[in-house]
Amino acid sequence: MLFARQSKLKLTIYGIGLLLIALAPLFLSDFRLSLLGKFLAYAIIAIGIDLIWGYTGILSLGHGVYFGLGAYCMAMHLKLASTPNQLPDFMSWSGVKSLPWFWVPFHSATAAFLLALIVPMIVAFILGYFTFRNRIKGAFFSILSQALVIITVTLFVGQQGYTGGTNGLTNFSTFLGLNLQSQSTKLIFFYLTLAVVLVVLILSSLLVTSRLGNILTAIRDGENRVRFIGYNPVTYKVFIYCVSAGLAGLAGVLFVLQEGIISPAQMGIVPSIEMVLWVAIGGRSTIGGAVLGALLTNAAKTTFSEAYPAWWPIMMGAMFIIVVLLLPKGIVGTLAHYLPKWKRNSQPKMITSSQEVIET
Amino acid sequence: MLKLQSIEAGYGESMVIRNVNLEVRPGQIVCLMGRNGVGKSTLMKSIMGLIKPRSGHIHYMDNDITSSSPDRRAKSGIGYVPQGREIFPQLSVEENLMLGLEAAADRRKKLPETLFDTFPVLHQMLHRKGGDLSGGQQQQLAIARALVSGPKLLLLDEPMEGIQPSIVMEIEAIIETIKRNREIAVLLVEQSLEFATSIADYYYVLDRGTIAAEGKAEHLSEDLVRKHLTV
Amino acid sequence: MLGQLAKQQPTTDETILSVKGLEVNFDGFKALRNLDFSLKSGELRFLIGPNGAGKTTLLDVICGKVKPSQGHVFFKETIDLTKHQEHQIAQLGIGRKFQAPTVFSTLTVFENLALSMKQQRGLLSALWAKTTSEQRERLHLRLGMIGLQSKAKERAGSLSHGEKQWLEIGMLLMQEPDLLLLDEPAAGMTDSETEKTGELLHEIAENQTIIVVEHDMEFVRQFARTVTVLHEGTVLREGTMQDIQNDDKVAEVYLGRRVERGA
Amino acid sequence: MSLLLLQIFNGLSLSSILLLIAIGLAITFGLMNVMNMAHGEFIMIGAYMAYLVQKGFQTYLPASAFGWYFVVSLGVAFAVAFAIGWLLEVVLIRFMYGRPLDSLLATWGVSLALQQIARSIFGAPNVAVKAPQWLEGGWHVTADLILPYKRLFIIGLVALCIFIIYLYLYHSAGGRRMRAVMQNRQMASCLGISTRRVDAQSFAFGSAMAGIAGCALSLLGPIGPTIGTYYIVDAFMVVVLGGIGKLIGTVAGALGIGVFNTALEYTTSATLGKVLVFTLIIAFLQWKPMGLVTMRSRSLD
Amino acid sequence: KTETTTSTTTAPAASTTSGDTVPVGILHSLTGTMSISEVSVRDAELMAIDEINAAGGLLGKKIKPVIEDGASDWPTFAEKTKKLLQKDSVVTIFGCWTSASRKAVLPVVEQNKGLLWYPVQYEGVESSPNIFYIGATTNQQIIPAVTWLLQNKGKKFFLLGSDYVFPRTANKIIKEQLKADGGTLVAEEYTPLGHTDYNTIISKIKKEKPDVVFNTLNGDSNVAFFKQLKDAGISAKDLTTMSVSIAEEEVRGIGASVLDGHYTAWNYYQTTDTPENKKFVEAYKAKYGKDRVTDDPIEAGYTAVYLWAEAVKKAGSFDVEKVKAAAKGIEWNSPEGKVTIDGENQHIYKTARIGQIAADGQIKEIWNSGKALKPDPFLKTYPWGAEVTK
Ligand SMILES: Nc1ncnc2c1ncn2[C@@H]1O[C@H](COP(=O)(O)OP(=O)(O)OP(=O)(O)O)[C@@H](O)[C@H]1O
Ligand SMILES: Nc1ncnc2c1ncn2[C@@H]1O[C@H](COP(=O)(O)OP(=O)(O)OP(=O)(O)O)[C@@H](O)[C@H]1O
Ligand SMILES: NC(N)=O
Ligand SMILES: [Mg+2]
Ligand SMILES: [Mg+2]
Repeated sequence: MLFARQSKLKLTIYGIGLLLIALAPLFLSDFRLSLLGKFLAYAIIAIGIDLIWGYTGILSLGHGVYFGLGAYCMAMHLKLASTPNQLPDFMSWSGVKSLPWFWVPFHSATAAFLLALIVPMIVAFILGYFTFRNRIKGAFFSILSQALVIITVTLFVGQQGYTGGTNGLTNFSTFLGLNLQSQSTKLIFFYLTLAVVLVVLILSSLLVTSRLGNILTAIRDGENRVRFIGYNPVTYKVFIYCVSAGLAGLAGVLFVLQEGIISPAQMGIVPSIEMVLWVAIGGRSTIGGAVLGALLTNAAKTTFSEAYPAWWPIMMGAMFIIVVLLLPKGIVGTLAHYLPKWKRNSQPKMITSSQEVIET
Repeated sequence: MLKLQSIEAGYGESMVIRNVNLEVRPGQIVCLMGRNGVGKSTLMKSIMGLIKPRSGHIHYMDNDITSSSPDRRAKSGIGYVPQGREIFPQLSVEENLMLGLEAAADRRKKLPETLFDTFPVLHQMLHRKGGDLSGGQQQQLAIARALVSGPKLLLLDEPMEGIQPSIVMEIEAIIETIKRNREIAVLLVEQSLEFATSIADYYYVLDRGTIAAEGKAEHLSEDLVRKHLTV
Repeated sequence: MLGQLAKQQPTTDETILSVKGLEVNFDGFKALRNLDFSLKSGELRFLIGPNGAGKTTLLDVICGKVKPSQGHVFFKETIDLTKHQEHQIAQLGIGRKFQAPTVFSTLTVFENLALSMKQQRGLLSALWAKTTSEQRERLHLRLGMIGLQSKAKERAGSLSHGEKQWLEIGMLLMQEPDLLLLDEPAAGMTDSETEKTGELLHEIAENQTIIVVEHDMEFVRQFARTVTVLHEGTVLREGTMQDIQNDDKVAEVYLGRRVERGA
Repeated sequence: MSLLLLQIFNGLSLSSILLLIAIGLAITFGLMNVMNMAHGEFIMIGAYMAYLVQKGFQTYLPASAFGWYFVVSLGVAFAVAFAIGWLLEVVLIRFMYGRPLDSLLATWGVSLALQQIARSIFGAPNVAVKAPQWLEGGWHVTADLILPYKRLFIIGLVALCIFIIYLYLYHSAGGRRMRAVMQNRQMASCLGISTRRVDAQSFAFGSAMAGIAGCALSLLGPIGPTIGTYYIVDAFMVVVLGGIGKLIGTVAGALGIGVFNTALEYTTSATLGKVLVFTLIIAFLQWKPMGLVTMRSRSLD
Repeated sequence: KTETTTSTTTAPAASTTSGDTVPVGILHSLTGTMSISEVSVRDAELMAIDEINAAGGLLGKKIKPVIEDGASDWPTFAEKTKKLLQKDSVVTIFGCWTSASRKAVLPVVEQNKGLLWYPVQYEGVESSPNIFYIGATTNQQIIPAVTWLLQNKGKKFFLLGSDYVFPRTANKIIKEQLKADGGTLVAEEYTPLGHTDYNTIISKIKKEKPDVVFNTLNGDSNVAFFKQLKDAGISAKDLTTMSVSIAEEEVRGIGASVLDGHYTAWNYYQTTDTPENKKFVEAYKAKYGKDRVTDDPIEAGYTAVYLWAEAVKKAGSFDVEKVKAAAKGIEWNSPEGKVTIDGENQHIYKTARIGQIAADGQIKEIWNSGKALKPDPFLKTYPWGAEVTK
C-alpha cells in the first residue's frame, strides 16, 4: 500500500541508495564503514526530528538528551558487562562504594535495551504532557527544550560518581558475548543499524501517510483550528514527541554499540541543534530528506574537518548559509521541486512565509 | 491616472491574471467584479506592487511604476485597503492610524478631526490593540487608515466585508462625496451588484483571470451578471 | 458517554442551547454582560448587531475558545459547555466557521475535508482507520457542493479568500454537528453565491440547528426565521425580521435608517 | 545584614548582565523573529573591539589618555557591530523573514564562521582587557560591603540602554514603523514604509546592542573566540521567559533569572543552582506559557 | 584483518612508513571551548617536528604531521584517533588536553595498539600501557603545592573547581592530604565549565575567610573569577590563591594586572632558567610571534615529541612495542630540566615548582622540589593514598 503510492522514480532512487549502503563494506575501509554506521544511527534521530518538526511543527532543540539517555542506558550495560563483578572504574575513583540501585537493572542487556527506549519516552512524556497541555508553543517550547538540555547535562556532569561526569562512559569490551573490537561484530552492528533505519523509515512513512499524518500537519498549520474540528492536539503532540524521543534513544543504543563512548557533551546544546540542521539540510517534511540530511551533513563535516582541521567551521557555516539561501526546502525538497514525477507524490508540505512553525 | 497594459501575474508557477488591460481615470470610480477566485485580489496586489507582474506594464500618473516597490507606490499617493484587513494586531488603534500618515504627501503628523465622525468606534478604542477589535471594527480601522494619508488613488478590496449596515451607509456616503469632488480615483472590488451599479462610473468583470466585460456602470445588465457572476 | 450524547436526534421542542447570565471580561472591558439566550433544536437563528456587539465573542464562548468570567452555557440542557475544552465541545457536536476563514493551509482541499469528517477522533483510529468508500463518496459530494472539485488536490493555502470561506463551510458540513455556528458565511461572496449559501442553510436546518452571524441585511431578510440583535454585550431585541426592522433602537444602533432619513 | 545587601546587589548585578546580553536579542528575536544564533558572536565582536581600542590607545596615545579608551570602545563596539549587523542583514537575514527556523540554521552557520574568523585574526587563546582606572575599585558602603564600580557602571549602562530603546520603540515614529514592519511587513510597505531600510536598521541596532554588551562584559569575563557560546542560551532564556516581543518582559525575565540564580547559587552550589533555575524556568512556563509579560491577541493561532 | 583493509582505500605513499616520510598524529581541539588552550600546544608540537626534520629527520625519514581537530568533544577525539590509527596509520599520536578527551582516546589506542603522548598535568590514578604521560601527576604538582601552602600560608582551605573529573579528583586528594597533614577544609565549590559569574562564590569566600583558595577552575572561568575577585576588593595581599591550571598563556588572557601576586603550581615556567629553555622560548617566539608566551603544557608538548624521537632512535624502529620498550629510562634535557621516563608507569620524572605571577605577566619561581620527583600516579608512597585510589 505504501509502495503503491510512491512514484517509480522515487522508489528507484531509494533502491539504489539502499543498495549502495548495503554493499558499502565491500568498498569502504573499516574506518569509513564505522563512520557510515554512526551516520546511519544519526539518520534515525533525524527521522524522529522530522516527525515532530517537519510534520508537526514542534521544534525541539533538546533531542540530544533523548539520544544521550538511550546511549547511556546501553553504555551502562556495556560498562557492567565489560568489568563483570567489579565496580565501574569511575565509581571507585569518585568514591562510590557500591553499585547504585539504578545501575542494577543494567546487568541485563534486554533490560538495558528496553530502558534505552523507555527512559527517553518517559522523560518526553512528562515534559511533553505538561508543556503541550499548557499550550506552550513555538519558540517557547524550543527554548524550554534547551533548558532540559542544560539541566540534564549539568546533572550528568555533576553526578560524576553515578554517570562518569564529563568523561562519560567508555572503554567497553563485550556485548552479549560478542567482542566489540572484532571486525565481524562491527559488521553485524552495521547491518543491524541499516536494518533498523529501514524499518523506521518504512514505519514512519506509513505513519505520515495515515490520517494521523494529516492531523499532525493540521496541528502545524493551525493547532487551535484542530481543536474545533474535535481532535485533541495534546494527545497527538505527546504521542509523536514520545515516538521521536524513543527513536532518538534507539539511535543512542546503536551509536554506543558502534562508537563505544557516550559523554554529556553529546547531548548538549550544540549537538541538539546540529540534529535539527541535518533535517533542515536534507529537507524537512520528507522522511527521505531527513535520512539524506543526516548522512550528507555528517559526511561533509568529516570531510571538511579532515581536509582542513582548523578551517572546517567556515566551510560548514558556508554550507548552512548556502543551503538556506539557495535550497530553502532542503536538498530533497528542492529535488522534488525540479523532478515533477517525484513531486506528484512527495512534494513536501512546505511551510510558506505566512504560515510559520514558530509563532510568537 | 492608472493604466494596466496586458498584465500577467500569479503565484509561483500558477498564473492567475492573464492579459489584463484596465484603466482608471482621474476622479473616476471603477468597480471590479467577478466570482470568488477569479483573481480580483491578485490584480489589486499587482497594482500595489505586492506581486511582481510576469509581464505587462503599470502606469500611474504618467510614470511607469511596474517595478517600483510598494512603499514608493504608497508614497506617490496610492492608498490600499486589502482584503482581510491586515491591521497591525499588536499596535494600538491610534498607532495603526498614525502609520496611515506615513504616505501623506504633506507629511502631516496629526490625524484629521473629521475621521472619527464616520468611525466613532475607533475614537472610543483609540488605545486598544488593533488585534483585539471585532472583525467589523478592524475593517473600519483598515479603511480609516487608508483615508488618513489623503491618497489620490484608492484601492478598495471588498471594503464592506463585516461592517454593520449603518456604517456601510456612511462609507458609501464617503465614496459618494469623493465622487462628487472628483479628487480621488477609486478602484473598488465589490460583490454587491446593487452598490456597484449605484456608485461606479465604470466597471470591469474579471473571469478566470481575464477581463470578460467592461463598460459604463449604468450598462451593467442582468444578462452580463448572469453570465459572469453566477455560479 | 460523550459520543452517546452526540448521537441523540434533535427534536423540535427541545432546548439545544441555553445561555444564562453570561459575562466576558477582557481586562476590564465587558464584551458580554449578563447575556441570556436560548435556542430550540432545529432552529435557524440569525444573530446581528453592531460591530463589536459581542456576536463573535458569544460564539467563542459556546465553542470553548473564550472562558466567561460569569454565567453558564448549557448544551442539550445538561452539558455545561464552559466546563469543557474546545475539542470536547466539537466532539459533542458543535461546529464552527470563523469570521476570517481558517483552513489548514498546507493540506490539500480534500485532506482538509477528510480530516473534518465525522469519525473517531482517537489516536489509534487515526493511525489505523481507513477511509471507507462510503465516506469517500460523501467527501466528493461535499466537494461538489462547495464548488471546489477542480481544486481538490491543491493546497488550501493557495485558495482565494472566498474559496477558503467555502472550504470552511464544507469542513463544517463534513463534521455533521448538531449545532453549527457560522460567523459571516456570506462575506465576500457574490450575490448569487450568497443566495446559494442561504439555500444551503435552509437545507441543513432541516435536521441541524444553526446560528448565523451576518451583516448582509438582504441575506438576513431573505432567509431569517428568528433574529436576535445583540448590542453592547446583551440582547437588544429578538423576533422576526419584520419586528426587528421596525424597531427604532435597532435602526439607531445598527441599521442606520434613522440617520439616512434624517439626512 | 551587609551580606544580605551584598547578595541583593549581586542578584541585581547578574540581572543587569543578563539584560545587557539579551536586549539586542529582544530586538532581533523578540521583535523581528529572527532566531539569531550569531548573537553571541556579536558580543564577541564587541569584546574584541574593546581589546583593539585598548591596544590602539596603548600604542598611539599618551598614557594619560588611557582612561578614555573604554568610553571610546563602547562607541566603536556599537559602530562595528552595527555595521556588521547591517551587512549580515543585507546579504542574508533579508531572505529569512517569516522563516525563523531557517534563520536559526543560517545564523548558526554565521556563528561558526565568525568564531573561526576571530580565531584566525586574534588567535585561539584569550586576550586581556585592562579596565580603566576609574572603573577599578568599588564603593565602600560599609566595611564589608563593597560595590564594585564596574558592576555599578554596567547597571547604569543597562538602565540607560533600556531607557533609550524604550523611548525609541514606543514614543517615536521610527519605533512605530519598526514595530509595524515586524508585525506585517507587506502591509507596512503598502502604507509607504521602506521595509528594507527598517529591517536593516533594526537588525543592525540589535546587533549593535550585543556589541555594547560584549564591550561591557570584557570588564568582567573572558575575551576569546568562543565567548559567544557562553551567553547565547542565557540570552534566549531571558527573552523567552520575559515573553517574546515585549521589552518590559525582557527586563522582567532578566531580573527573575538573575535574582533566583544568585539566591539559589548561594544557598546550594553553582551547579545545583543552575539546575534549579532552569527547572524553575520550565515550571514557570507551564504556569505562564507565554512568558512573564504576555501579549495576548484574538487571532486564532 | 584491520590493518589490511584499512590501507586499501588510502593513498599508500602518504600513510605508511615505507616511503621517506613517517606519519604522526596531532590531535587537539582546534575549535570549540578548549581550542583556547590546545592550539598553542599543537604549535609547540609542530615546532618540535619541524626542528627534528630540519636536523635530518628520524631514522632517515621526515616526520609528517597529520593534524586532526578534536573539536572539544570527547567522542570526536575517539573517532579522530581511530581515523589516525586506522586510516592514516600514524606511528604515534601527540594530543589531548582534558582528562575527558584522554579517557575517550584511551580504549581506542589500546585496541588499535597505538601510542598517545599526553602533555597536560592531570589527576593521576591511571596508567595505560599505550599512553605516555608527559604532564605532571598529582604528586608532582598538587601535593607539593598543598604541602607548601600548609607550611607557609595557613591551614584553612577553600576548594574551588570546575565541575568535572580533574578538579573533583584533585580535591579528593587535597582533602585526604589536609586530613593527614592537619589542614582544615572550610568549603568546597564547583561551577560548571564556562561559568562566568563568580559574585556569589566570592561572597562565600568573604564569609568563610579561608587562608587559602585552592583553585582548580579550568578554562575561561578563571578569567571571570580573578577579574571579579579583584573588583570585590580582594587582592593577592588579602587572600592567597593557588591555581594549578593557570599558566602564562592564561595569564595573558586574564591580564597580568589582575593576577599580580597570585600563586601557581607547575613544572615549568617561561622564566625557568635552563639553557634549553632559553633556546626553546626564543625559537617559539621566532616562529609564532614575539607576543606569544610559552608555558607548562606547551613545553610538555614540545618535550613529548623529543622523548618519542629519542625512543625511536634508541629502538631503531617506529614500531609501537619497540618504541615503548626503548622508552624506559630515556633521559632528555628538556626546557624544564632533565626529564626521565619512568619505565614502570610511563610517566616522567618532573620537578615541582611554585611560582608567583608578576605584573609583567611572567611567573616567578619561588620554590621548587629541588629534584625531579618520581611519578606516583597511584599515590603509593603516601599513607593516605589508598583512600584516594582504593
Ligand atoms: N498566496 C497564494 N498562493 C497561490 N495561489 C493563490 C494565492 N492567493 C490566491 N491564489 C490563487 O489565485 C487565484 C485568484 O485569487 P484571488 O485572491 O485573486 O481571487 P479573488 O478574485 O480575489 O477571489 P475572492 O472573491 O474569493 O476574494 C485563486 O485561484 C487562488 O487559488
Ligand atoms: N481580547 C480582547 N481584548 C479586548 N477587547 C476585546 C477582545 N476581544 C474582543 N474585544 C472587544 O469585545 C467587543 C466584542 O467583540 P466581538 O468580536 O464579539 O464583536 P462582534 O459582534 O463579532 O463584531 P463584528 O460584527 O465587528 O464582528 C469588541 O468591542 C471588541 O473590541
Ligand atoms: N587534565 C586536565 N586538566 O583536565
Ligand atoms: Mg479577493
Ligand atoms: Mg465578529
